[in-house]
This record gives sequence, C-alpha cells and structure tokens, in this order.
Amino acid sequence: MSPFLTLLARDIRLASRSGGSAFLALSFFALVATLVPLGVGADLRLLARVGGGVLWVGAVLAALLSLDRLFQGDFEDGSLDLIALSPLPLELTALAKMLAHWLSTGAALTLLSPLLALLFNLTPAATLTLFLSLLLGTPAVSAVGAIGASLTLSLKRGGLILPLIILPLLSPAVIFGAGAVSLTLDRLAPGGALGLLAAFSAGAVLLSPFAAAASVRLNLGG
Amino acid sequence: MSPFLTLLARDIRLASRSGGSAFLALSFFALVATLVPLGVGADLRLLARVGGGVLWVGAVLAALLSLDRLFQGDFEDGSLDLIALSPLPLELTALAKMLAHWLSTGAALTLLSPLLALLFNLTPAATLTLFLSLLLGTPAVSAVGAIGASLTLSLKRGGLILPLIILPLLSPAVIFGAGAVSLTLDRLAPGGALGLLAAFSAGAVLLSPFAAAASVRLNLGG
Amino acid sequence: MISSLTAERLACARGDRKLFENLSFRVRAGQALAVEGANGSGKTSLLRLIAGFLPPAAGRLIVQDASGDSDDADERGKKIGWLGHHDGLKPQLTVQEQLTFWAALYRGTVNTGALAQVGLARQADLPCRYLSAGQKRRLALARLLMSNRPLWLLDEPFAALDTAGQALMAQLMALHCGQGGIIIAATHDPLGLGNESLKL
Amino acid sequence: MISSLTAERLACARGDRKLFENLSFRVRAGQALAVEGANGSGKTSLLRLIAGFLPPAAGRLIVQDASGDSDDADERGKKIGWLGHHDGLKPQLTVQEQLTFWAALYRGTVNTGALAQVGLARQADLPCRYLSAGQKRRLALARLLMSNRPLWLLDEPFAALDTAGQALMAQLMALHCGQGGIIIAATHDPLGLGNESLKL
Amino acid sequence: MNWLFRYANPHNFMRLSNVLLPITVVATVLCLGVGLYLGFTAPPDYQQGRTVLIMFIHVPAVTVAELAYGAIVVCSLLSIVWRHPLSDIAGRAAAPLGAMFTVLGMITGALWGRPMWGTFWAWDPRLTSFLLLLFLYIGYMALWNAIEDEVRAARAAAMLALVGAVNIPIIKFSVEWWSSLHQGESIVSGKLAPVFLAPLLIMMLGYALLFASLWMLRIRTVILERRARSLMQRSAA
Ligand code: HEM
Ligand SMILES: Nc1ncnc2c1ncn2[C@@H]1O[C@H](COP(=O)(O)OP(=O)(O)OP(=O)(O)O)[C@@H](O)[C@H]1O
Ligand SMILES: Nc1ncnc2c1ncn2[C@@H]1O[C@H](COP(=O)(O)OP(=O)(O)OP(=O)(O)O)[C@@H](O)[C@H]1O
Ligand SMILES: [Mg+2]
Ligand SMILES: [Mg+2]
Repeated sequence: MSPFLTLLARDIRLASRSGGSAFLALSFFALVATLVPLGVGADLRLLARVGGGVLWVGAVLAALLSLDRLFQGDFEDGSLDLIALSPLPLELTALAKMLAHWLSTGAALTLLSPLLALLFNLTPAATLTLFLSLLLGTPAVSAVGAIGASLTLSLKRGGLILPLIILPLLSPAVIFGAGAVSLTLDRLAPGGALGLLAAFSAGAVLLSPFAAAASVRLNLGG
Repeated sequence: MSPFLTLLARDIRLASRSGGSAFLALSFFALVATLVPLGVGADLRLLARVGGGVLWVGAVLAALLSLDRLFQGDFEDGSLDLIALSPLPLELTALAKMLAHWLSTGAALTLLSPLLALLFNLTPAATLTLFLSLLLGTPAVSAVGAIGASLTLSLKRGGLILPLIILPLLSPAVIFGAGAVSLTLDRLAPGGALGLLAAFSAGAVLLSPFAAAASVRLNLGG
Repeated sequence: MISSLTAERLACARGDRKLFENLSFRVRAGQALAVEGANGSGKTSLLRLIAGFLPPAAGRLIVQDASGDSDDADERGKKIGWLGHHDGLKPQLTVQEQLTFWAALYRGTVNTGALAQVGLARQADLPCRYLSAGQKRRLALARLLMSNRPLWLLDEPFAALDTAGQALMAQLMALHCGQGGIIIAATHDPLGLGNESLKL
Repeated sequence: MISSLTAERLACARGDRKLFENLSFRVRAGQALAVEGANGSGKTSLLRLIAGFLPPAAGRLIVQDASGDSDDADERGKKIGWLGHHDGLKPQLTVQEQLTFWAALYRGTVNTGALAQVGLARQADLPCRYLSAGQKRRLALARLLMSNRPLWLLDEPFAALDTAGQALMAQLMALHCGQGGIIIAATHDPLGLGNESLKL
Repeated sequence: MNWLFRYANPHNFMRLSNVLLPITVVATVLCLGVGLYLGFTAPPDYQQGRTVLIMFIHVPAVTVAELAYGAIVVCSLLSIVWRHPLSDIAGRAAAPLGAMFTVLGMITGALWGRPMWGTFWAWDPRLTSFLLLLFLYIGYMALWNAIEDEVRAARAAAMLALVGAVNIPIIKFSVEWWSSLHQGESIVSGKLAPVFLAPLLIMMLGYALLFASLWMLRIRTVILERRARSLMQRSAA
C-alpha cells in the first residue's frame, strides 16, 4: 500500500476503534434532529419549512464534533513528528486525514439524512435535494475544518475554539445547502444553489491541504 | 478560604485563562443562533415560532462544548489523584466543578439570551420566559453533564460520547424550557412548564455530586 | 505521625491479569522502602493500591498510629503525600498560584521557603508552561513538602531531574525519614537511604 | 549512509529567549554524540532543530554523504530515525498493527524479528493500552530499528526502561554505530559508546 | 518597502508613534467635534426626521469596521511573507478595535432600525454579512488568545485572517444570494444632500483618525506588554 493509503486506512481504523466516530457523529446528528422538534413543537408544516436549515446545521455540528482530534491526537503522542519525517509530504498527510474525516462523518451523515428528513416531514423531492446538498457540501466541512484543526492542534481546549473559527467560514455552505432545499420545497429548481455549493466545496478541498500543511509545520516547531 | 471555595475559584480562573470558556460558549451560542436563520430563511414570523426551541438546543450544545474537560484535564495531568487525597470529599469536588461550569457557561448563556431573542424576533414576554427558563434549566445541564463527564473522564475522545450520554437525559429540560416559550407566544401562562423545569433541575443538582463522585472514584482505580 | 504501615498478603489484579500475590511487608517510621521491578511488573499499581485508588484483590493494608490500627483506605489517604508519574500542574497558572492553591486545598501553609528549597524562587511568577520537565518536577516536590503528610508515595522520584535535582531529592527524602516519616518509592535507581527494597 | 553531520555556529531561540548560540560540532559516520545539560538547557530543542522541526535562529546544519553536501532540512529529515519524549503509539492498536503501519509509512520492511529483538514477541497482539511505560518504549525502539535510517536522534533513550531494557538500548546503539550510523542523544546518563559529549 | 521596514521595527515605532499620536488625537477631536456640530445643526430630514442624526454615527462606524479587517489582512500578509514582528503586533492590536466598531455599528444600526423599520434586527444581507464579520473578528481574537506561544499564535492567526479574506467575498455573495430568494427590507439609499454629505464625510475622517490613534495606542501597549513578559521570562530562566 502507498503511504497515503496506509495513513488513510489507519485513521479510519482509529476512528472506528475509539467508539466509532461515524456512529457517534450519526447519533449526535439524530439527537439534534430529534431535540429540535421537541423544542419547536409538532406542527408538521412548520417542521418541513425549517427542516433543511436545521438538518444542515445539525450535520455541520455533528461533523465538527470529532474534528478537533484530527491532528491533535497525533500531535500529543508524538506521532506527528514521526509522520513529518516519513516520506509522505505533509500536504498529502493533511489530505489523507481530511478524507478519513469525511468518510467517517460527512459521508455517513449524508447517508443517514433521508431518514431524518422523515422526522421533519420533508417531501421526497426536498429529501433528495438535501441528500445531494450534503453529499456536495460536507467535503467543504471537512476541508475547512482541517484548516481549523491544524491551527488549533496544540491547544488542549482546541475543541472550544474550533467552531468559532470555522463556522463563520462555513456559512456559505449552510446557505447554499439549506437554500437548495428551500427552493425545492417552493417547487423551484435547486440546480443553481447546488452548483454554487459544489464550487465552494471544490475550492475548499483544493486550498485546504496546503493551508493545513503549512500550519502543521508551524506547530511542529513549537 | 475553604477547600471548596479554593477549588471553585481555581476552576473559574482556569476557565477564564484558557481563552475564556464563558466567552467561547457565548460565541458558539451566538453562532448557532445565526446559522439557523441562514439555513431556515429570513421569515421573521417563522423564526419567532422556532426561536425558543432553537435557542434552547443551542444553549445546551454550547454548555456541552466545555463539559468534556470538566474532570478530564485534572485526570490526565494527575491533579485528580492529588485532589482525591486532599481533605475535600469527592462529592464536594464534583459540586465545585459543576458550579464553576455553570457560572462560566449556563449563567453567561442565560444573560446573553435576550440579545439573541432579538435575532429571532421574539416578543418581550417570550424573551422574558426564555430568560427565566434558561436560568432555571441550565443548572440541570451542568449537573447531568457532570455525571456524563465523570463517566467519560478517562476517554481521549470523551467529547464525542458525552453528548450521546447526556442529550437524551436532558430532553425534559429542552421540552419544558422551549415549551414555556411557546406557551408565552400563544399568550398562555408558562408557569406550569417553568415549575416542572425547576423541579427537574433541583433533582439533577441534588443527585449529581454523588453520582459523579462515585464515577470518579471508579476511574481513579483504572 | 504513623508508627508503621503493614501489608498483609496483598494481591493486585489489572484487567484479568494478576500482577502480584501474597505480598507482605512492613515499613516503620523513619524507614524507606524501594519498590523495584521490571517494566510492567506493577510498581505503579502497588503505589495506587496503597493510596487507596485501587482496591486490593486480596489482603489488607494496615496503618498503625497513636490512635491504634486502621485499614480504612479513606483515612489512610489523608496521611499520604503523593508524587506520581504526572505532575498535576496547569500550564496557565504561575508557580506561586499553583502552590497557593494546593496549600489551601491541603490546608497546608504556603511556605515561601519551599520554593527556594527546590530552587524555584526566581520562577515564582512564571506560568508553568515555561518550565522545563525538570523544573516542573521540582515544583511537584515543593507541593509534596508543603502537604506535610507523614507517608510519602513516590513514583520514579528521580525521573526528569538533572544531577543537582537528584541530589536535592535524595536530601529531602533523607530529611523526611529523619523526621520520622515513611517513604515508599518505585524506582529503577538506588534510593541511597540505607533502605530495604522490595522486588516485584 | 551519511559520512558526517556538521553544525556551524548554530543558535536556537524559544519565544524570545536565546537557548544557545555559536554551537558547532561534527559527528562522523560510526560516531555517537551525547548532548548533556541541566533541565531546560535546550537538549530537546537541539534535537528538534536537527530534525528540521524548528528553524535555527542562526547557523547551518550540513549533511555530507556520497552525493555531496546539503543543508536542506527536508532532505535531512528523510535520513532521520526519531525517538522522542513521546512514543507515538495509539492505545487502541495492537503492537503488531502499529509496527505494520509505520513500516508501510516509512517504506520499511516489517521485520518480524524486530519485536523479538526488543522482547515484545509475546505481546504482538496486545493493544498498546495494556503496555507499561517501559514496554511502550521498547516498541518505539522496534520502530526505530525498522525505519532503517542512518541518523538517529534520541531524546532520553534510557527513560522508563528497566535494567534489561537499558542494556538492550545500549547494545542496539552500539550496533547502529558499528554499522556506520550516527547517533545524537540527549541524556542525563552516560551512553557508554566511547562517544564525545556536548554540554549545553 | 525599505522606509516601511525601517519604521516597522518595534523600537522605531515607539519613537515615531510618540510624535504622531498627539497629532492624530487632536485631529480626531477636531473632526468629530466639527462633524457632530454640523450634523446637529443640519435640518431634519423630511423622511427620517431627527433620527437622521444617527447616520453620522452609524455609517462611519460600519465603514471603519470593514476597513479594520482589511488592515488585519494586510498585516497578516506582511507577517507571513516577510515575517515582520511589528505586523504581528499590529494585526493583533487592530482586531479588538475592529470588533468594537462592528458592535458600535450594530448598536447604532439597531437603534436606527427601530424607528425606521419597526424592528431592531432584520435578516437583510448587509446586516447578516456584517454579523458574520463580527464572528470573524471574534474567531481571530480567540485564536490569538488561546495559543500561548506568541510566535506560533501570530502565524496561526495570520493564516486564519488570510483564509478569512479569501472567504469574505464568498460570504458576502452567498448572503446576498440567500436573501434575494426571500423578501428583504430595503435600506434607504437616497442620494444625500450636501447638508448631510459634508458632516458625514467629516465624521468619516474623524472615525478613521480615531481608529488610527487607538490602533497606535494598542500597538504601543502590546509592545510594552511583550517587553515586560520577556524580561520576566529571562530573569526567571
Ligand atoms: C443592526 C442594524 C444595522 C446594521 C448591522 C447595519 C450595517 C451597515 C453596514 C455594514 C453598512 C456598510 C455597507 C457598505 O459598506 O457597503 C451600512 C451602511 C449604511 N446603513 Fe446601516 N446597518 C443597520 C441599520 C441601518 C438602518 C436602520 C439604517 C437607516 C434606515 C441604515 C442606514 C445606512 C446607511 C444610510 C448606510 C450608508 C450608505 C450606503 O453605504 O449605502 N442602517 N450599514
Ligand atoms: N488500566 C489498566 N487496565 C489494565 N491493565 C493495566 C492498566 N494499567 C496498567 N495495566 C497493566 O498492569 C501492569 C503493571 O503496570 P504498572 O504501571 O503498575 O507497571 P510498572 O511496574 O509501574 O511499570 P513501569 O516501570 O513501566 O512504569 C502492566 O502490564 C500494564 O499493562
Ligand atoms: N514552545 C515553547 N515556547 C517557549 N519556550 C519553550 C517552548 N518549549 C520549550 N521552551 C523552553 O525552552 C527551554 C529548553 O527546553 P528543552 O525542552 O529544550 O529543554 P531540555 O534541555 O530538553 O530540558 P529537560 O532536561 O527538562 O527535558 C526551556 O526553558 C523551556 O521552558
Ligand atoms: Mg510505573
Ligand atoms: Mg528534554
């Protein structure tokens, strides 16, 4: 196996061993999606209107949950030093970690979303749009998140600051993603919004490995 | 100063030194309160209807953010061993930590809530109810949270599991709290819901120190 | 003051592995006991067992003092001065703040001399994150002194200390024993206290 | 293989404090250098500087090998075998899994002998959380062997090892030098390799 | 660039700002005084009545709030590309000021919105993106404060500011796109009569000078703090 795939496989294995990141992110997502209707009340028309937005925000928060450990674990126990001395460039290291994070959260959340859409009484068309928007948009969450995680990797309480740094940067993803669902509910074509979302995601995924690698390098010096 | 107050003061000082837990929790709360309208849309009537629920869920999530470090920091660096050997009983230790958490999150979130209620266009009466419900309900979040934090204190990824353990336990608080706001919006008296919320909180605060201390004791053996 | 600590046929299990069984020893006031053994033999576990963190799988630990014998773990805990693998220090707090906190918690006196004694007087107002590994260890030592407990449990007391630090540690240990204290230390190096030693 | 590592008037700063200046030394193939100094004198910092994690505040580091001289930090990094303060092991993974992972990442060979060599053959399928401090150190040592790098940087190589472990470490270090490798080790104890030493 | 670097040395900056600061402070007071006087004596607007006065406080505040982020971005670039110590300090010093002007802009806007729109807050694109700008400031400051090692904190915060700079146009665009979907309140955008324009421009200049003065003051404070801390560290080591 190439070093890149080795690292990817190991990160996924670690995520699945420690209680299963994917499982935990899914449960958190489901919990938030359940709590909000409990708080908002049982008005089905109301729930459908807010469903896209709430599920998108819930998905972002769920993905964020495991993000702070993306580099931190390897930093604290000295693995990151060893990875930095290996033949794998730090840019590819960052990409592998991002991908592992997306597979164990973003992708899983996307697969679960149609089920939660039921709770919010979304129409089948809106459910499909939600699914597509999460599929296109969650890579941006992992990518922007990786930048944030690399900036905070030396912080014991990184998990506290991370949301603060990256949520504002992710607001376009929420706007386009939830916007696409709203459009569908209004029987308008969501294509434009989805296109913008995909462009945002692509930009983030392209930029992120370089930014994250630069910031890891910075932190290794510390 | 008594050992109890000493520990309380030190925990608050630690929270304020490391970037300010209170400040970070507040910012997270405000961010969630901003992202949801971005997802849901700008319809002010709609926002007012979901405001109570969303703000309650947001407050719980914000309080949760710093919860995983409640005992974990002291466990990892060996301080908990030393605290356990001190004259302060572990029950009071747990109470002090709970109180420090509430002061630096729950209380602060409650104070901020009227401002965020503006973003959701809540009526003054509903805003007042939201404020009261958070004041009565956030102690339950810290108390139930302390139990969860003590159970997961030895886990590196405790922050991931913690929400799963405590969010379901906290659903009554969300239901009563957001319910009180809804009642007020419908021009009904929220007194009953607030009473239930207060009872729930009182029960949680009474039970929690004993449960948390027992679980800390268990973990020190590990 | 304690007049002796006695272990009777102690056994310790971690997970489902027995680490040791039938361990008996007695340490009297003014004596030190070195716990030796290969990596993973259970030195740290024994110390945690004495501190009462870990319940013994079998056997008893008895503390004898002026008020008679007792095998109560909680009571024993209040007589213990602990120096573990980890230093229990917060990077954000200054050296002085830490010491004041622990003194208040342990109802000890903030002995301004303690810092000088361990060679940290000049660092009093420095946040702990600026201390090197050895300096942190010295601060932990100051806390141990200040806690004013008769029974010291030390896990690898010489770790991370430079030569001067090791000499200081040895000297303070000798002083503690001289004042009638008891020391049980897990170590790979000789304590140099004319002590007995226990092989795990 | 490297024929020598030369430091020319190196300086190192942490924060805005100078740790050392004008440090020059040369280590040739087959030689070992012990870096000594009090706590906080900058031993770890020097190793991180050589590894290229920390940029030098002044001066140069030159690696000389068959292809000529080079002061490129990235290139130097690819020749380094690292044994730091921390072991870089995951509690969830088994001993064998860790070794396989690092071998693949370093394009090393999974030498099944390596585990036996460090005395961990019986623990191959045990998750690392069950290893004691010394056993973890041995696993890190196995990884170092497997990485097959000519320039070893060791931070307190004897820490946490029992007597047998320390002897093993010394023996493997002698072997590495014998094969023309270079060792730079931060340590409080003598290396026993007939090496030179550098006082910080 | 050479002249810039000469003064971008902390020591020289202390000397330079010692001279400049009194001048800018006097100019600030003058501009704000004249601007407010002209504003108060201007005739009431036929549409907005006397509340138009808020404009003279609100509009310059939001303008400076946005400019301050630009200042941080420039400092971050200087810091990453040329590794200049003063630019780190300058970026750090500008952030709380930017946040302060942002909050001022929001408060004055909200107070104005109540009589004009009947609500303190509306999810208008301009307002929304302004709120997100506040969060960018907060995140930047939080990162600075959280990382204890100064050098590392400076580089990390600079990187964050740059990533934010890439993202700001996208945020602005997305918010506008978002709101055009739904109905939105329209902000009065009439052409200004000279009686209003003159005081407004003077007030803008005054705010800019105020920002410059406060910025220099904060940079001085940060430099002094740093010196104190490194003295402490050195004496203790
Ligand atoms: C919380 C409420 C408000 C916020 C956050 C806010 C924010 C802003 C921002 C960010 C700008 C600058 C836009 C740019 O530079 O392109 C601006 C300009 C302006 N605002 Fe507000 N505003 C608020 C309320 C109001 C109200 C209620 C009025 C008056 C009815 C108002 C009148 C103006 C005017 C006249 C300008 C400058 C002219 C222009 O650039 O078009 N604002 N405001
Ligand atoms: N929480 C735990 N659960 C299960 N086993 C454990 C636990 N902690 C330690 N062990 C096991 O108990 C054994 C003894 O560990 P201990 O830390 O007491 O050894 P030690 O003698 O202090 O070793 P060292 O010299 O390496 O510090 C080890 O084999 C270790 O794997
Ligand atoms: N990230 C950092 N920022 C600022 N100062 C640091 C940093 N890391 C270490 N230092 C300081 O640099 C000095 C040297 O540290 P270093 O870890 O290199 O010492 P050492 O010789 O390895 O000490 P020890 O023997 O205790 O391990 C110490 O005074 C320490 O406080
Ligand atoms: Mg041990
Ligand atoms: Mg060191």
